[in-house]
Amino acid sequence: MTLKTMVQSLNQTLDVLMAENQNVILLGEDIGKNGGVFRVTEGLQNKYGEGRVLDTPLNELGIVGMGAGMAMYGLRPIVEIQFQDFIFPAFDQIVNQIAKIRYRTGNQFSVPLVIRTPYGGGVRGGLYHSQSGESYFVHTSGLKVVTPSNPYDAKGLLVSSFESGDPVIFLEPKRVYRSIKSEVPEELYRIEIGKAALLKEGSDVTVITYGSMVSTVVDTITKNRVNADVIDLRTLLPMDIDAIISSVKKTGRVVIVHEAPRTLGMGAEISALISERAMDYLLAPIIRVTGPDIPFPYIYEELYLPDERRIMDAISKVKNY
Amino acid sequence: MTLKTMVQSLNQTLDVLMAENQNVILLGEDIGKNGGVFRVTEGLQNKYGEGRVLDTPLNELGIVGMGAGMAMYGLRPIVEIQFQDFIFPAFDQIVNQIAKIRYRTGNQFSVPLVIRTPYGGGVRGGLYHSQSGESYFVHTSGLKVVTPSNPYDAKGLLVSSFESGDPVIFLEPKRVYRSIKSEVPEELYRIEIGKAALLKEGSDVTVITYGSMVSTVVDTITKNRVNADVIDLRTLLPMDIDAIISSVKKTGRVVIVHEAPRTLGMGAEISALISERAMDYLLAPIIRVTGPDIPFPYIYEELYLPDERRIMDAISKVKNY
Amino acid sequence: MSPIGSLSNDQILSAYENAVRSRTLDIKVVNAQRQGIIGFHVPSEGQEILQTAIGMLLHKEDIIFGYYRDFSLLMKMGIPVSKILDQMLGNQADIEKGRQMPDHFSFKEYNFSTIQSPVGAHLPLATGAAYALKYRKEEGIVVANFGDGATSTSDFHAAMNFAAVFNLKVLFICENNGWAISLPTKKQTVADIYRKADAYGMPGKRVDGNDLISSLNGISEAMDYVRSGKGPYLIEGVTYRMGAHSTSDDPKKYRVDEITDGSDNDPIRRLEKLMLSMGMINEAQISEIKRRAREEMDAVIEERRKIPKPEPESIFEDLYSEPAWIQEEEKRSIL
Amino acid sequence: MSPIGSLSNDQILSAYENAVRSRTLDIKVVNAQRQGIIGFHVPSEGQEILQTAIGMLLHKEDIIFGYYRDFSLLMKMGIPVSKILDQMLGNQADIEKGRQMPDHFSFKEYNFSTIQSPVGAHLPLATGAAYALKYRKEEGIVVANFGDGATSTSDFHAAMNFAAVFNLKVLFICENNGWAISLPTKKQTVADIYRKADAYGMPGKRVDGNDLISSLNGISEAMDYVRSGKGPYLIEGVTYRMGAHSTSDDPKKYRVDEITDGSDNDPIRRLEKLMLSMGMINEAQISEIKRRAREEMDAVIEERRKIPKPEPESIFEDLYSEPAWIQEEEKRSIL
Ligand SMILES: Cc1ncc(C[n+]2csc(CCOP(=O)(O)OP(=O)(O)O)c2C)c(N)n1
Ligand SMILES: Cc1ncc(C[n+]2csc(CCOP(=O)(O)OP(=O)(O)O)c2C)c(N)n1
Ligand SMILES: [Mg+2]
Ligand SMILES: [Mg+2]
Repeated sequence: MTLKTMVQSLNQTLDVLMAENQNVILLGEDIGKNGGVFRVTEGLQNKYGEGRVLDTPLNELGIVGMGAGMAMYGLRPIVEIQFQDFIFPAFDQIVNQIAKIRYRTGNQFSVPLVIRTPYGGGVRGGLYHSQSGESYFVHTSGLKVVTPSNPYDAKGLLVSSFESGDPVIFLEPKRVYRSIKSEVPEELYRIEIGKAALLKEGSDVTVITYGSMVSTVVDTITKNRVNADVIDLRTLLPMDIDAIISSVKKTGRVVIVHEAPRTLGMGAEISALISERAMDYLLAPIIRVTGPDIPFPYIYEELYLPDERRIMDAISKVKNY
Repeated sequence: MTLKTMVQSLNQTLDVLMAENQNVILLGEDIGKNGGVFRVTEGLQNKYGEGRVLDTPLNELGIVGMGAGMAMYGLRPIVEIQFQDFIFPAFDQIVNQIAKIRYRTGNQFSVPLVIRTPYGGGVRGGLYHSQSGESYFVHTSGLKVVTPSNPYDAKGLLVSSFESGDPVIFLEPKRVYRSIKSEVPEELYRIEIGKAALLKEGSDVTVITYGSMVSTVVDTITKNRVNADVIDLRTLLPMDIDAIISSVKKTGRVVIVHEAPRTLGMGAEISALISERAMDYLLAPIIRVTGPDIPFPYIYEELYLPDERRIMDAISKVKNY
Repeated sequence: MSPIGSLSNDQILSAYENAVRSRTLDIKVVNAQRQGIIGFHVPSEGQEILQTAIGMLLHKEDIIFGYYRDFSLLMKMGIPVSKILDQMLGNQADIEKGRQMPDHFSFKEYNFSTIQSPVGAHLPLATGAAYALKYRKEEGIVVANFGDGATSTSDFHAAMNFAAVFNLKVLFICENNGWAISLPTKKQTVADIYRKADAYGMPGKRVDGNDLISSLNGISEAMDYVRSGKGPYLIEGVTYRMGAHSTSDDPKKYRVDEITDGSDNDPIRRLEKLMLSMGMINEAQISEIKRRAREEMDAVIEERRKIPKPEPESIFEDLYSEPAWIQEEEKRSIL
Repeated sequence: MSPIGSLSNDQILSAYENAVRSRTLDIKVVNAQRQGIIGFHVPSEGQEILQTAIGMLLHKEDIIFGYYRDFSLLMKMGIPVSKILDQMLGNQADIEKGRQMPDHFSFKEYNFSTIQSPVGAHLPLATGAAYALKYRKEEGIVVANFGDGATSTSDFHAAMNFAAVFNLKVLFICENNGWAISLPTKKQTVADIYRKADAYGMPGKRVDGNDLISSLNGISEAMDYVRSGKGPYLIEGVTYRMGAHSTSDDPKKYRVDEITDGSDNDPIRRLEKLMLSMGMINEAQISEIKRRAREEMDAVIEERRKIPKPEPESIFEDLYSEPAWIQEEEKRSIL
């Protein structure tokens, strides 16, 4: 076991998956010699050849569509979209093709395709290198949506995504790529899709978050000694409804934290699910701490991202309600 | 004043807008001689010429992008996407271009572009002629999203959308195109963007809906003599938060009805907004009656669409809670 | 090496019969649609010969990415009319379980992939399938059919370029029927469609898709090229949509028919005349073939329409490899 | 009618100066990025001559849809270096209010449209702008620049086809610098880029983008064609990205430089040698021009970096024609 960044963890996971299964093919822009602009695929083309690590032309629709065709016909592609902001040209392939192919063929075909893509802000990337578009995918049944918050989970979730048999949007929080290290075993292990992690246990409030915001939330809770359940969702579609509801029934107070814009962000669905199921347990309104409904600006990204002050404000509000 | 279907109302509105403003240009697939596959643009090319009613090649990205360029440079395009299901190839132009151009240029450019498109099921259209994709747009700040439920509103909302100065996704419930007639004045009038309509007043429960589900909801409420506030949102982005909250404060019970899939459907945002603001007024859980999270199947569309039984079940549940 | 020299009378006759059976099924289905038996249809009337030619040249292991207007191709591939009708009726025997509109077929067993409505969206999938063949060094090529309208889509552009860059065995066949709903091809694009191959560094060729021999010649040349591993190829088959775009369409709004059923330029009539002139067939035999086709189609429609619908709960299946709680919960609340 | 015959020494000298100033600014900005003064940069080193040629041939009323690597073009269009730097610094004088990454300019006042990051996405907008010109019967054409990588995008395909079908005055100029980040052009597409015009029925032409005269000749011929209303035109300017893709890129991972600063095939050096051979300039004058450029750029950077950032609340502005409650509420909760 060694300490690894998320980039290293993902790179090593891809390496093992490729070594174990000849049918694993990587495709994306600049993933070959260049190793991906974030270096997640570094060294893999060298090791497995140009036939297994494909540098594609600049067309995301083509990347996803070609990956989907490979997956339908027995290969096990793992696609990289260079930034999540650039996935939208492939949106029709995602919504109208890969999410619907198993259903429309009556289970004759499936699309076991993993689409990896870095998302989120905080790297001075402005409007087009900062977006958190998870809602667009979570609203699309037929997909699974996964996002790890640390190097250990990244590996376990990537392996499970790969083995899930369905198309998975695998969102990598780019701000966390190199900022956290954790112990990552060399061999493959799994973290179940659809299961959240309870990172901290407490009785005053339930704080629900995922991906890029997890470390901010954990730091805030620790530093301020909040007696909170902290839930890292890990899978956004399907969400771990049981973990959410059982914590809410215990604490009666909920704060949801994400970086994506508020309107129809994940917080909306979480809030609605809780209202439907655990209304009578609630001691305070469900509060969302999120990015605002504006494009992600180049300056003042620290204002865009939820931070300690905003998270603590929300926690105080629900605690003192 | 004459009785008109929604198709006739929209057609007549486009006609007047074109007559009054030389800069109005229509573009889309089959909208010229053919008058659009639903006949909304019937006769307009004949009247205004091929220079103002453009039959485009088969590329939605091209249609939206060209419309956006026209709008940036002084024309007033109104675009038709033949079915909302086919808007996804243009998704990048919508999310990354038209929604962000005013913002990114510091207000140097704006994109006063209306994108009209028929949406929703109930016409035996299967997976690809039935989708209700409003969530994808409502999550995208910089857009406005509007959906009329009847021929009268269709005109007033289309005029306001046209005049709003911003990109508007104008969702036309195709099931309602010819099924309802209303009195529609010949001259232009406006229905304010962002304002809901209170279609019925009552004190037991608030039923919130919009677009294609409005007539089902109203019929159900009337037939079953439910003492309900019925809110037709009319604008989905930005929603009329005041109308929602003041009704909820009165009734304390909420049922939200839409045809789009439940997960991150509009109901999620409405539920979350209410939880944040009016929690203490709630006498029962907020219930969503929606389409399920599956592709829209060709058979059994009557099971997909919310109907009287499911709406009344939800109303009973909140009333008897 | 072109197969035409070696084309037997039997092969021509069977091509003819395929076209007639397809035309007949088209007409019967349009009638069934008017009677409310079938919900919708996109007829392939006028495109039978081109599609039949494609079907004749396929190898068993070839993978087909067809589109919604490929009746004659499906039939020539040996897919039973009963299975075609089961899909169109959305009955319990439909392998797609009634989920898709008529004409949106998927027959994995026959190597016929899966049809979606968004025009052109299957083309990128075709490149992936071809990559799978190449990677596993398997026999066979991928044949991808589409309309003239589809050449304007983003999917076409991506697929053509990827196929060329990765040197894939994809034969792209544009069934240029002159129209995309109401838009004539000359307003779809200024270029000749086969010239679009230039943009991707691949060969392109136009064939008379209403003529069996021209179609077979051009397509077999292209297939030889693709099979030999030289790369992808674009065929433009010039044909003609004789009828409406679909049963929802009224072509009188935008055009006058140029080719009508049985007229001299009807591709089936053209083949008939060739066969008559070659003495391969006489008018009585023609009538007999047509009569048999009508009988066959009437019988199959009668038989298949009796099959009941799938069970209601089936619409909640097959979304994922395993059911998820969201759909299970929704199923319980709806049923 | 080509303008080259009538090209004066002054024009050549001013082209040269523009290229030198642009190269100098590039180098200074890369340094500023290393010092943390500027966040990011996409250098146009190597592409100065092609871009300068485009700028020389523009008319005042032409509308430019450039891309992120168009420093020399912006400068030749007369956009002050101070305004360029304001955008890159995201300061209070930035007309975009600091919202975009460096190099994502919008200068409506100068008829320079607006740059986004998604490659190629401006091209469909260019067709709309051209339609506006056509519809209002206004003077001017639209010039749309983009890289070789952009030719693979869906946006390119849509825009080329729409421009041709609607016979619009758009001059498409591909600045083929040999690379799309790490992908060499030959892996981007098998075809010659100028041949992509064939697919849309428009003329295409390749020019040596590292040579001023070849660039001016080819582009002016294309502009004449477009201005006369014959339709759109595709120019491929073959040039070379001398440095990294951006300040975040490490080109050593994937290539060895073929053209370096000041080497014989550096396009600026080529122009210098031409001018020297024509006796238009001597080495001392060259040094003086370069020195002045360095001084100019140092001074402007020093001046502009002192300007403070926009106010925090400004990030909540300009989303709609009028503020909406959602953003107003979020602003209150965040500030
Ligand atoms: C992306 C998309 N846009 C629009 C439509 C609506 N539509 C269905 S068929 C069609 C025309 C297709 O023309 P072509 O490709 O020539 O095929 P044909 O129907 O003539 O065989 C259109 C516009 C669609 N299905 N998909
Ligand atoms: C749609 C999209 N996909 C990916 C990227 C990431 N990206 C930025 S620049 C670039 C290469 C562009 O190459 P080219 O068009 O040749 O322009 P150049 O940078 O060489 O001038 C890529 C892949 C992007 N910006 N947009
Ligand atoms: Mg056609
Ligand atoms: Mg390049």
